[in-house]
Amino acid sequence: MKPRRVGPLVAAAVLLALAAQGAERTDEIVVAFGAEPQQVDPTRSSAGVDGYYMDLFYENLLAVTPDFERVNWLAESWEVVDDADGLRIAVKIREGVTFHNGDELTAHDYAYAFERQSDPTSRTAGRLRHVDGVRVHDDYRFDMVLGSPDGSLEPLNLILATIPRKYYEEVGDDGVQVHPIGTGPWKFVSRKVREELVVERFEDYWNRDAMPVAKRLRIKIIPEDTTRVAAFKTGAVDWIDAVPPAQVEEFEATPGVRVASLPAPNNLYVALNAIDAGSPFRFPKVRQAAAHAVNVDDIVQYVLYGQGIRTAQLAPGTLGYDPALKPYPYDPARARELLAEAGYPAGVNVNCYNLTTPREPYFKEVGETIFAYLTEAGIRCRIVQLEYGAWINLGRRDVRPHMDGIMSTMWGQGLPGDPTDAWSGHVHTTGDGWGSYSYESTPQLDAMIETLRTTMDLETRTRLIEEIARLKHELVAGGLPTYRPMITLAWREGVDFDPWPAAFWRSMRGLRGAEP
Amino acid sequence: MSGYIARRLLQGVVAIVGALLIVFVAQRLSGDPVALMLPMDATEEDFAAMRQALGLDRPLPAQFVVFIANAVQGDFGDSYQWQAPAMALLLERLPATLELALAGLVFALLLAVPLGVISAVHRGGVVDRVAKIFAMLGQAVPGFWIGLLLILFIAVELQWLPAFGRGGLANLVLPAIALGWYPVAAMTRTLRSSMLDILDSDYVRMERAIGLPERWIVWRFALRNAFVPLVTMIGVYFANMLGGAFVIEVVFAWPGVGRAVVDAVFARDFPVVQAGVVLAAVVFVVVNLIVDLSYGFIDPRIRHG
Amino acid sequence: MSAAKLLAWLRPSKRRERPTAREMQPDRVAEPRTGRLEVRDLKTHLFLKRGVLKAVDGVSFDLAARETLGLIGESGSGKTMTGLSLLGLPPKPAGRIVEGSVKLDGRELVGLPEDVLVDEVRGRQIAMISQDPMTSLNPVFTVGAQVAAPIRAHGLAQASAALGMAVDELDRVRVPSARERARDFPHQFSGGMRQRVVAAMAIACRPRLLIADEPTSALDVTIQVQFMDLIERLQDETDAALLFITHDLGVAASLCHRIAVMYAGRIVELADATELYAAPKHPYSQGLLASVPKLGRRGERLTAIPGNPPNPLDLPSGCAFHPCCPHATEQCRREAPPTVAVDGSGEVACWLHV
Amino acid sequence: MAEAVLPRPLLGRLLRAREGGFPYIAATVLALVLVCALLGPWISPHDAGRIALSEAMTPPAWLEGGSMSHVLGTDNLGRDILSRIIAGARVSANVALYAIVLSGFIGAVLGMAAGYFGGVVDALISRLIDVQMSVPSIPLAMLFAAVLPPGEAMVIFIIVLSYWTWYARLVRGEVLSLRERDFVKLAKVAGVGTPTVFYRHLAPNVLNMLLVLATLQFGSVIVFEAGLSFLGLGIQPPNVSWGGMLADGRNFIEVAWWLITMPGLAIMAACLASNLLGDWLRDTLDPVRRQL
Repeated sequence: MKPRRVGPLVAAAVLLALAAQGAERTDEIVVAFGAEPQQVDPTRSSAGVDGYYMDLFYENLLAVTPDFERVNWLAESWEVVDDADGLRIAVKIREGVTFHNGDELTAHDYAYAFERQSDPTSRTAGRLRHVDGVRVHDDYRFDMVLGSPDGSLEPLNLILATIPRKYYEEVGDDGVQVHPIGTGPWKFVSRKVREELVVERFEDYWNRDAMPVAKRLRIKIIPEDTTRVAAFKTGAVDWIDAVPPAQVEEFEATPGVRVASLPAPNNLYVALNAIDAGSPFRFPKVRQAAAHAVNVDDIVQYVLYGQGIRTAQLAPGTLGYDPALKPYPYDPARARELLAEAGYPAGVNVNCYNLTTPREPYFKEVGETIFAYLTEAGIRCRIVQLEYGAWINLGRRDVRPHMDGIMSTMWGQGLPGDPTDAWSGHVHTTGDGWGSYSYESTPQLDAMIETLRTTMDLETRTRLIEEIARLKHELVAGGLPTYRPMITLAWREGVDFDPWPAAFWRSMRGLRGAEP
Repeated sequence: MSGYIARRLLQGVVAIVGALLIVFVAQRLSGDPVALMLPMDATEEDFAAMRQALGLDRPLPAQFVVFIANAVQGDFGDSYQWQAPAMALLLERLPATLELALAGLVFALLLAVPLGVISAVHRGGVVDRVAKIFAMLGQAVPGFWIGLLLILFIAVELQWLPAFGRGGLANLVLPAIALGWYPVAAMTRTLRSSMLDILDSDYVRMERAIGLPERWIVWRFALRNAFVPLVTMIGVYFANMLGGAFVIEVVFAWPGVGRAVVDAVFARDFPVVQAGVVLAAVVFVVVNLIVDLSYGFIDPRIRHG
Repeated sequence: MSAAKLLAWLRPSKRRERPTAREMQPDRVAEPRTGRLEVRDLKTHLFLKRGVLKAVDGVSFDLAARETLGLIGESGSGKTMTGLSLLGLPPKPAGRIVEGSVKLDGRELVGLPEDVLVDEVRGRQIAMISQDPMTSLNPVFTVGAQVAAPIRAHGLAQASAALGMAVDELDRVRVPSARERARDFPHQFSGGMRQRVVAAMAIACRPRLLIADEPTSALDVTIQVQFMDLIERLQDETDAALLFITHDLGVAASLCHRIAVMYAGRIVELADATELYAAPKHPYSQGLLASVPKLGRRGERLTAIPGNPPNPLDLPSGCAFHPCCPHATEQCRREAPPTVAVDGSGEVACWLHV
Repeated sequence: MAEAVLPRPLLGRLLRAREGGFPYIAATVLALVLVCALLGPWISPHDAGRIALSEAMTPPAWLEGGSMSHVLGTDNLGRDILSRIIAGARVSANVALYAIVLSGFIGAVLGMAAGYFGGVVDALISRLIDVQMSVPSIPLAMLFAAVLPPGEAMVIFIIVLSYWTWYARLVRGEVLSLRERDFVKLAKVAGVGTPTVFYRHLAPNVLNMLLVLATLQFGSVIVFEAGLSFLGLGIQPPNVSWGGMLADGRNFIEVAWWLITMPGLAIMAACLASNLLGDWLRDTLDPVRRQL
């Protein structure tokens, strides 16, 4: 006797039928990000990824155009003044700019932003160490009073965040996290952490030229590459970031799909411990050997499918970028020679710490490959995988365990970049710049970086950066630069997207709804 | 029955306290627990303040008492990543995870019940053999792999079902299959063997002898008996489902507890990890309690016993 | 104690007469019930890994309405298998009816399709009361539902009406306060009460033939007696024929009109109860009777028979009983005896009587 | 009821014959895994860690563009997949063996103690089992992954932590019933010391069941390890594990299906084999409890 139950079959059929309906389109555009910020308060920013949302809501005094040109944005004008009143940056802001809640932006808001950002609990406090305070003249004019010259402020777009003081004081820190308010092109609508963020166009946005076209954005958070790509292919989302490099070619060949590969705001390098007494990397020759040992070009070509820009020191678009500076050529024989000259004819054994963050495409594989090349040339790696949290602990100074060998790492800066802050961190012996920590101690470089830090004249700065880069390159000091990753965005035809480089694309200004 | 419930409740409480102890011990394993709780650029003062706040300057048993006292109130500290109470963050996501686990269970039952019953009725038949192979494969193939293949074929190639996220019923199908995949095997086999016993029992012989149709006997009378051992399994496998859901959530971008905890592990957001483990234990204990109580509805001997 | 004395003691003072027509409950079945069962040369074999077990090996007998036939023999002699074969329910997957005919009111049952057997025969025309009341009821359903199940299955009534009829049936088998108890589960009943429930299930659709398979072997002696009374009355009330399977000679004697003695899958002797007890013809029957101790004694293996019971998978040649038979001859070893009529209504399968 | 041998189609009879017989294929697969584990470096065609970028993503030999020097193809770094599967067998077998032996040992000792002594000991151990069982193993693994250095030792630790309860429960139940058997009672009455009773009477009886469970769990441990590695919490490169290969390959599932298929198949084969062999062992050692 055959059981005649069809219940399960019917249920399955119903499920399938429901599924077939698919997502319905409205005039909102659905986009997918691979990562999500933890902060939506620009005065509490702690990691690069925080910019993902902040760029939607907040703006700075200065901004960068798609052509890497720095322009005044909320600042109508600014200048460095050094007179009887002391050294300061005098800023005049635009009039008639309103926050999403209707409050007008005034100079007092910047004084409040400084108060928050210079608080020791804020991660930006270090970047403001040369700024003594903000002096407000009237609603639209204020001075950033400098204790000593600081050349890194301009590249940071004058660093001060544009936040509504009244609102902040009203709702407190928690309130800001729940509902961020800025002057930016997008207004916060709703957010489900780890799921989605919904924003809509800010109709009273001051800059008509940079007004978004789309009415609403629904931003999905999909960290898993495969899943994000699948969401795009099934039409559930119209725009994704971080197309896996291996699939860029396929995306490019897909009709109806547009892609743009842009330089990401990160510079990758391999940190070498050049300070410990027992470390072989104290010797420049060993560091040079390492530089000769790794075939970064092949890594970019094969591991990254071309999605990377080889760097000798700095990447194009960074202040002081010197096209004449060429990377060390891949030459394992020369590497072995150099090792022998340094007194290690039998090679060396080192611990190699591999960061396995999903934040940069194939970062883990790149690390493995680099370490394999090094091993081949006699710098024999004992690979230790580090996920992000452990990596941060290892990188943290004066916290055990100590980074005693080689570590894959990165430093980031917007575009156009300026290395001052980063080099203060990982090239200067005791520097307290943003980002990575230093395993380097070269007095000459220390002196040059200190000078750079306090130089505000652009021309001088550029020359100084070039000089430092050359010396750094020659000594392979402060680590071995490898490449700047490219990030590939994809969107479907019918969605009009104008990709701005650098972090800017995540402000999604260039995103327009399709013409009907 | 009420004595039984009380005993089970007590066992549940003991289990949860045990889980808390494990969490507490794990925290000590790391050396300085504060190092895990503070962001990378915390200062020495931050460390001292945190130590004092957590009572880490006190002896261990006292610390455990404080830990338990806080835990009972659901306080595992703030997530440093999200600057919000860790448990609250997870509780927000609990419905999503339960929904997924439940869907996985429903899928597993939808497949296991017919397979198990038909295998038992037609022992050695085609279905039995297919089910046997299926069961073996089910246990040998990781669910997340199935998940990836499902995304690839069903969602991307065929475009039948959405690939990711939480939403309508359609969004549930693929993750539920990936999650329910594993228990199908065990459930089918349990059901099959208990059905075999039952179909060979005196009362089924009696039911046959008085002319009840085989369809009734199998699907109405015997199946209900066979559910008793199956329900036990559901309790056991729910733990696996919860654990499995942690992995499947990552694959399908499911906004549940598991994904939050995985993220927290990588960010060294220890309060969230702790809260996640305790939450999993609590859910497991509660589910098993419900399962135990539901025996009564299936098997009257327990209800009256 | 002599056999005659024993018999006198065993038998109820009033020897049961052949059933007379008596007023009945309004019959649920419209067709006339004569309930004549004719079994001819029935063979049910079990195909096991180790070989073929001829559990029923050519059984023939007749049974009239309101008549009670006792089927006695040791365990393994094929009694239960005979009962199951009548229902078309040899144990699966090993068992199969390989030969023979079972006719109820002239209708051939062997070879009927399974669904016809289910719809029209089992429970409806033939029902069985199984051995162990403790395990014969489904533990997770109320007894009401279980008694109602055959009524619903055979289309005699729908859900709630069937439940009402089930209560009537429970009443009929003397379950006290049946209406309330119908909602109880089997584990809330005593063994004797459970057996009554089983009986209620069996008679719920008024079968013409009731097979009772050692229905009292698991019960206490006092309960046994009560239950036997109940069976008798049920049979009277429903005019059914009764095939009573037992190894308990005492019980059989008190209840049955005729008795068939089974050995190794065959009926070796069939006779009126009185005749059989008075003068058993087959040596096996003689041994059996000689060994009867007293009422209620549950002896599985009756001690007076010499030798071991035969290996069912490897039966001796000729007459299966010959290795244990005091009168065995060369012919017994070579050739199975035919069944022959002997004086009176009896028949016997033994070379001594050919 | 006894098994039936109704006349069956020839194929059916063949299958049945094999069902009861020794599972040659399964045993071969498991033996292969063990051989790879022992002789890996000597039989593998390439160094499992050797990166050859220009040979990246070579498809398996039977596909267009494949080459015989990489029979199962290469991964995104040009590493030979066959060699990596062989190397992975070593790690998988290592983890599985250590984890199973340790959890089996701990579980058996605690289970025997609980079953044999009963009373407070039993209550304590049983509660411990309850506690352990009520913390699902994946979240537990995450907890320890957050505090312990990742790697083989951690994976083994976590597996032991989650798996010992299976052995403990099984052994406890068995000992509980053995304890009531005559030969154990006699031994006790005769004044045989507890260790001897354990060693001579309980251990051998329990050993069979342990062997069956251990064989069955071999595959389950491999799958568990793959899950951990998939989350990035398991075996860490440069050590190769099948789970890790799956995790690495999942980003390329649409580009190079073999990256994820080959290790997936290896897991499947090893796990299936261990299940089949375990079933056979159970049927052979303990035919009474076939339905277990």
